[in-house]
Amino acid sequence: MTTDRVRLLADMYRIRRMEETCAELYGLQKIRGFLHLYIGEEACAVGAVHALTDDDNILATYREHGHALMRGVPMNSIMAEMYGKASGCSRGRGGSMHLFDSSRRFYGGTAIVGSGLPQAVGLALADTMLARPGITVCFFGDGAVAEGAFHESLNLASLWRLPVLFVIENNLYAMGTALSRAQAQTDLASKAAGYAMTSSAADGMDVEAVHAAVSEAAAAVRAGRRPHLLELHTYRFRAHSMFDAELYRDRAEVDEWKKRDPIATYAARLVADGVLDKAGVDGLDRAARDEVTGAVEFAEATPWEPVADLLTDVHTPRGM
Amino acid sequence: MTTDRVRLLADMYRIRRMEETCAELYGLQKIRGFLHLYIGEEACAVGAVHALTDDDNILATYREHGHALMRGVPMNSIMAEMYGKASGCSRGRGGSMHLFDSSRRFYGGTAIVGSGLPQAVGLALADTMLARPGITVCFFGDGAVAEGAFHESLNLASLWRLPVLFVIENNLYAMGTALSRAQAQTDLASKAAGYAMTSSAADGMDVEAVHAAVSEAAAAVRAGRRPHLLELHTYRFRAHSMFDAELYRDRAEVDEWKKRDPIATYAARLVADGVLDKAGVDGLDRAARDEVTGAVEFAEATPWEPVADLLTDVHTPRGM
Amino acid sequence: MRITYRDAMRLAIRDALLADPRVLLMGEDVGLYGGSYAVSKGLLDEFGPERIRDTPLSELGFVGAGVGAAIGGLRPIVEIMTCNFSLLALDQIVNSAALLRHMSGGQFSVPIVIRMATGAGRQLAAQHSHSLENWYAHVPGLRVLTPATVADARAMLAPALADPDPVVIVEHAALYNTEADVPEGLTCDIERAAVRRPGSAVSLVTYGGSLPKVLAAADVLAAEGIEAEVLDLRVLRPLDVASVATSLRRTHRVVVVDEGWKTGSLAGEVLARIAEECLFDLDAPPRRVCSAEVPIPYAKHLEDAALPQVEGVVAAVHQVIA
Amino acid sequence: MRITYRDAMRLAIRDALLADPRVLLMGEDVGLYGGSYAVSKGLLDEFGPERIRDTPLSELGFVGAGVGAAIGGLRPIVEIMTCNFSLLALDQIVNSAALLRHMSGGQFSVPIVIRMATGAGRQLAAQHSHSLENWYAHVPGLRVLTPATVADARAMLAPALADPDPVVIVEHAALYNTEADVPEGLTCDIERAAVRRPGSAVSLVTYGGSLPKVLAAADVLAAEGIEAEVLDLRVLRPLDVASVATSLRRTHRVVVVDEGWKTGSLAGEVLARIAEECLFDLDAPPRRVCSAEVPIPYAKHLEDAALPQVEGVVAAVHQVIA
Ligand SMILES: Cc1ncc(C[n+]2csc(CCOP(=O)(O)OP(=O)(O)O)c2C)c(N)n1
Ligand SMILES: Cc1ncc(C[n+]2csc(CCOP(=O)(O)OP(=O)(O)O)c2C)c(N)n1
Ligand SMILES: [Mg+2]
Ligand SMILES: [Mg+2]
Repeated sequence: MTTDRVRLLADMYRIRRMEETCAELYGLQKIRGFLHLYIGEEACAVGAVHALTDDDNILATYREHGHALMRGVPMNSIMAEMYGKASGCSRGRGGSMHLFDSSRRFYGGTAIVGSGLPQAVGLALADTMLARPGITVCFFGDGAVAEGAFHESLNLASLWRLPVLFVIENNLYAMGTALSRAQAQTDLASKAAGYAMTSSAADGMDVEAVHAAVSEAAAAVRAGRRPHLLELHTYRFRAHSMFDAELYRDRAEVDEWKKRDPIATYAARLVADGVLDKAGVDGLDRAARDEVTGAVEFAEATPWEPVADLLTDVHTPRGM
Repeated sequence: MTTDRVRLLADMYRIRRMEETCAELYGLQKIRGFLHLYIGEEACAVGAVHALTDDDNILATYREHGHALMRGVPMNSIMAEMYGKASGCSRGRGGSMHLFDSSRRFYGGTAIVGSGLPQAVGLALADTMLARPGITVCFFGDGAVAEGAFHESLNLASLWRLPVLFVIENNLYAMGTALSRAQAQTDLASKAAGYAMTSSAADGMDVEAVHAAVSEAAAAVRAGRRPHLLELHTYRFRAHSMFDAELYRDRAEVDEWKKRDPIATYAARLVADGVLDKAGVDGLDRAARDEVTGAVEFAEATPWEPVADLLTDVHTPRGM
Repeated sequence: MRITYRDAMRLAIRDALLADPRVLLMGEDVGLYGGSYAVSKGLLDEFGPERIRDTPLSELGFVGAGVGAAIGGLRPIVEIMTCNFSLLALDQIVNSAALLRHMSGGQFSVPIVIRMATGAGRQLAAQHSHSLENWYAHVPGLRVLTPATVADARAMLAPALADPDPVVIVEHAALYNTEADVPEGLTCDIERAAVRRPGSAVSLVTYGGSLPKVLAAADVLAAEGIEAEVLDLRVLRPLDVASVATSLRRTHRVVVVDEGWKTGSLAGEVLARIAEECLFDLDAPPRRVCSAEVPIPYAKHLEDAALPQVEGVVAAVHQVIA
Repeated sequence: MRITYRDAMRLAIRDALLADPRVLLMGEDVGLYGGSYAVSKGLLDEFGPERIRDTPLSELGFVGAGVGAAIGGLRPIVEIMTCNFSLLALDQIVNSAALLRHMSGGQFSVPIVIRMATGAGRQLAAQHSHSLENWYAHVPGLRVLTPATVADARAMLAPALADPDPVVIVEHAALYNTEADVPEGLTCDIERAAVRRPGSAVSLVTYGGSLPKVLAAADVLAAEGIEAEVLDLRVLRPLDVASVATSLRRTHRVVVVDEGWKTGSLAGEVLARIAEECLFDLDAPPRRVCSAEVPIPYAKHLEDAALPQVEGVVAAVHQVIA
């Protein structure tokens, strides 16, 4: 693979350490609202985004810190956004669930399950009609598959032959609802057939497997200007949000999945392959922690937006 | 087959003649609003409803005159409803698109494409929880398949193992939109796989084929208490509604389908099989025409609801 | 040039398509069928299926696609056949289109125009007869326009498309066949209400499909010697309260006519603004003429009774003048 | 017994399940998870998965299934996690549940209760902070209830379920942790507003999540010697206008507090009714304290500035009394 394996591991550390700190900051009430951690699923965003180009559009959900960071949104501005600061990537208006970055074609960050999918279709339509080369990659959860928006969007994308890569991050639960209690057909990739669309699946705990699957799928979408459905099998190690008592799953199941921790297993693999030694791994971890420390300092230090600005950006100032 | 073949033919005549008269009455402005004719598709409702029991629930669309009549709603009260008379089956409040009959488990008559499907799921849930024997049969068009409601409903019915028979009346068009311009996957029955549901298809221009297919499907739904998706291939001979200039299809295509007219072909078959002679066929036609004449007389003769009653039935009177 | 409201809408769309290659029209049956109200007839032939884009029956999906297309640099005009079906798409309109700019800290504007037919009066019964204008007018981030005249139908689309934020255009179905002479080069100020008839005895405030009824009522009143001023709100969000106040300060009496159900109506908002800002200018309690609180029935005599009518407007004026 | 609003809701649901085998609770995560606001915790164990029915993420589908179930003879309580997601289900609520009885000429009643959380104040940002009560209050065929007290949370569900027609119960998320002593055998009149504090200087009209803020404002005002009457509308449709008028005829001054965006708000409807029916009882222009016309921002100081607050209510009272 062309991508730097060390970079993949380093980026997973960056997400993990950032989110661990977010959880602490939530306890300290520095971060408020809903906070959905991606911990356990890092291989998905890291493997996927490393397989894309700057021309591609990305949409994600409220569990999008990792995707934003991978897309190049500076950790400082992500952290500041979670604080609600004007230096945040959404000027403090969005918070954890609404990270945006127009300069990097990162379209959020939505808190309505399924609402990104139709928009992905539209972005791909714009690229197509404006003859831009990019494809649109839309991440969403297994829970979103039950929404009508999934059905309508996949049909539209396939019917209109639009370059959308739909990526299901199937972590087996939608809040407290296990996949088998939400879906009559639990093989989610198989649903593509209903839309005459190609599909594939990959191990979402293995960053290289994700990278390979997304590379292949994205290449097909790019070349064929047709959509594709990719299912990543993954698992979240933490609660759904900070309010979740996790009554719906066994500790044992979580522990079983933790044995497949995407970071620990990949670090071990790189050591086994002689790519890194233990110190090298620790160095990546330390760099990630340092970056997080810097981001927190940045978030703490930058000022609050004046209340007088409340009504700005409801509408676009004329002349823009 | 156990059903009386003569009855099947007679019922198709009843629908045909009733609707032909409705079209005339529309020209005379006796019937107003939207009027969607079923002409050409009669074999679907006739074959299907004859395969059901009185315990079964039926839901249809705005193109539901045939289903209502087959369900036993008197032609008089259907015609009176189209006139807007209080003697109509919806007391003149609903009109052509909203025929209802609670005593016959006929749940309409809806003008929002796809909106009957979730309700069918709920009716089947009620039957199941209240240990009633019926199944719920929901008719809808090929156009409705693109709606999110289709997706959500099929998943729910399959997930919860509810006795719903979903019947697509695929007449190849949704208003002016040909199936291939609305669906990436035009084999509609195949969509059942996405919901781990069984499916089948039948010739919707052949009343006996429909009867057989619905009998088989209904028996499976009844016995297994699980849903099924049935696709009927049919065609409407008339415009979508009385406002449609039919710019989107060739006269030749319509003429080709008219060769398969469900009434003419079935009449010929019964004659060929010696079940009826020409006079017998004419007698059925005449009886249908007479029934229509009586229905128009009824609709003409019965009184308008007083305007003072406008606000009744917004809410249920207490004590009911 | 004498044209119908329908023609006016089509000409406006055509102009937009000619003027800007980023503009496209999408919706159910806008292409081959010519539009359910025949607004887009002929456009497919002229502009092709990419720019006159028929959609499947997927209101949530194609409105959301319109939102995405707008963010992505196109200028979509999305037609929802009627406001009744717009209920299926509200999530994309309200939770995405209206919020995105603010929620992203000003990074993404959503230059989408969403057109829909509204209203009752053609015996289409309860599911096809809503007037939900006040729902849309309630939502920050949207602009809501209700062309009531052929001229406004002709001239409102251009400024709506020039607006970098989402605009909802609500077209009363009963207006499509209305006709008028419309000059070339017409423009429209989509910030301001329009006085359709000057008068000093009473202010009749209305919009959309009710305007012709209100003008007819004004004629009846004029014959009685009562000169009513007719104000067409035209822009429901942001409401041009100043124009309402100006009229009221002259007439001291007001009747608001709105086809929405009375409770929770746009007319209610107008009365609230008047009470807040012009209370002591009122010489009589303001009145609303709205739809009865009933799902619109099919039967003609009942439908007529449920909707605002000329006689009801006249009667309300008599009340406020008595 | 001292309980929270959350407990009260749960006890009411439990009573309903015990009292009538046709009652079931359905919605996303109402079962194993215990409800997103923990309202239904424990009910799955007691009543099993048939009657405490977890649904997939399919708001349109499961609300429609609730409508069908109600027509079919059950008495479903359908929980939509929050009103923000109810936008996906509005077609079934408005175009079916609300219309069916009238449209069928009185044949089908739809005895469904739809519960949803509403409101802002917890930094959940724009897509999770709507107050759309006036949308629901606009629709004939619905009844809309907004329990603001623990007692009402405890007592409103039974009459809502006894109502043969669709009822929407909107629960402000900020109320779930409020506590109160609630007696046994409580009942609630779901036709009438409730005076929460008698007073004669000004009428403060409110509902739902704003009630605690308004009561706090009344305390501040009382300390200044201004005795405000606090009226909790409690039933948004049908509106108990008589109670508003009664209060106003005593106080002659009114401030309406409503977390909805001001334009098109329920508060606007209240002002309209007052202008229509009590114009000459007003000694000062009525005022509304509503949310600012902005998608609710995440940052706390901005969110606070966007929502009605105690100080704003006090200031508005000073205005109407000055
Ligand atoms: C339309 C809608 N319904 C409900 C919710 C509440 N909700 C937020 S996240 C969530 C679970 C989504 O699960 P999934 O799609 O699998 O994503 P995951 O959280 O597992 O990443 C739910 C029900 C919502 N935000 N939007
Ligand atoms: C949700 C919704 N969108 C659009 C319409 C307008 N409309 C009425 S019928 C129809 C076509 C439906 O086609 P299909 O489902 O195939 O049924 P058919 O008319 O062919 O029987 C359309 C678009 C509607 N009534 N409801
Ligand atoms: Mg999940
Ligand atoms: Mg069809």
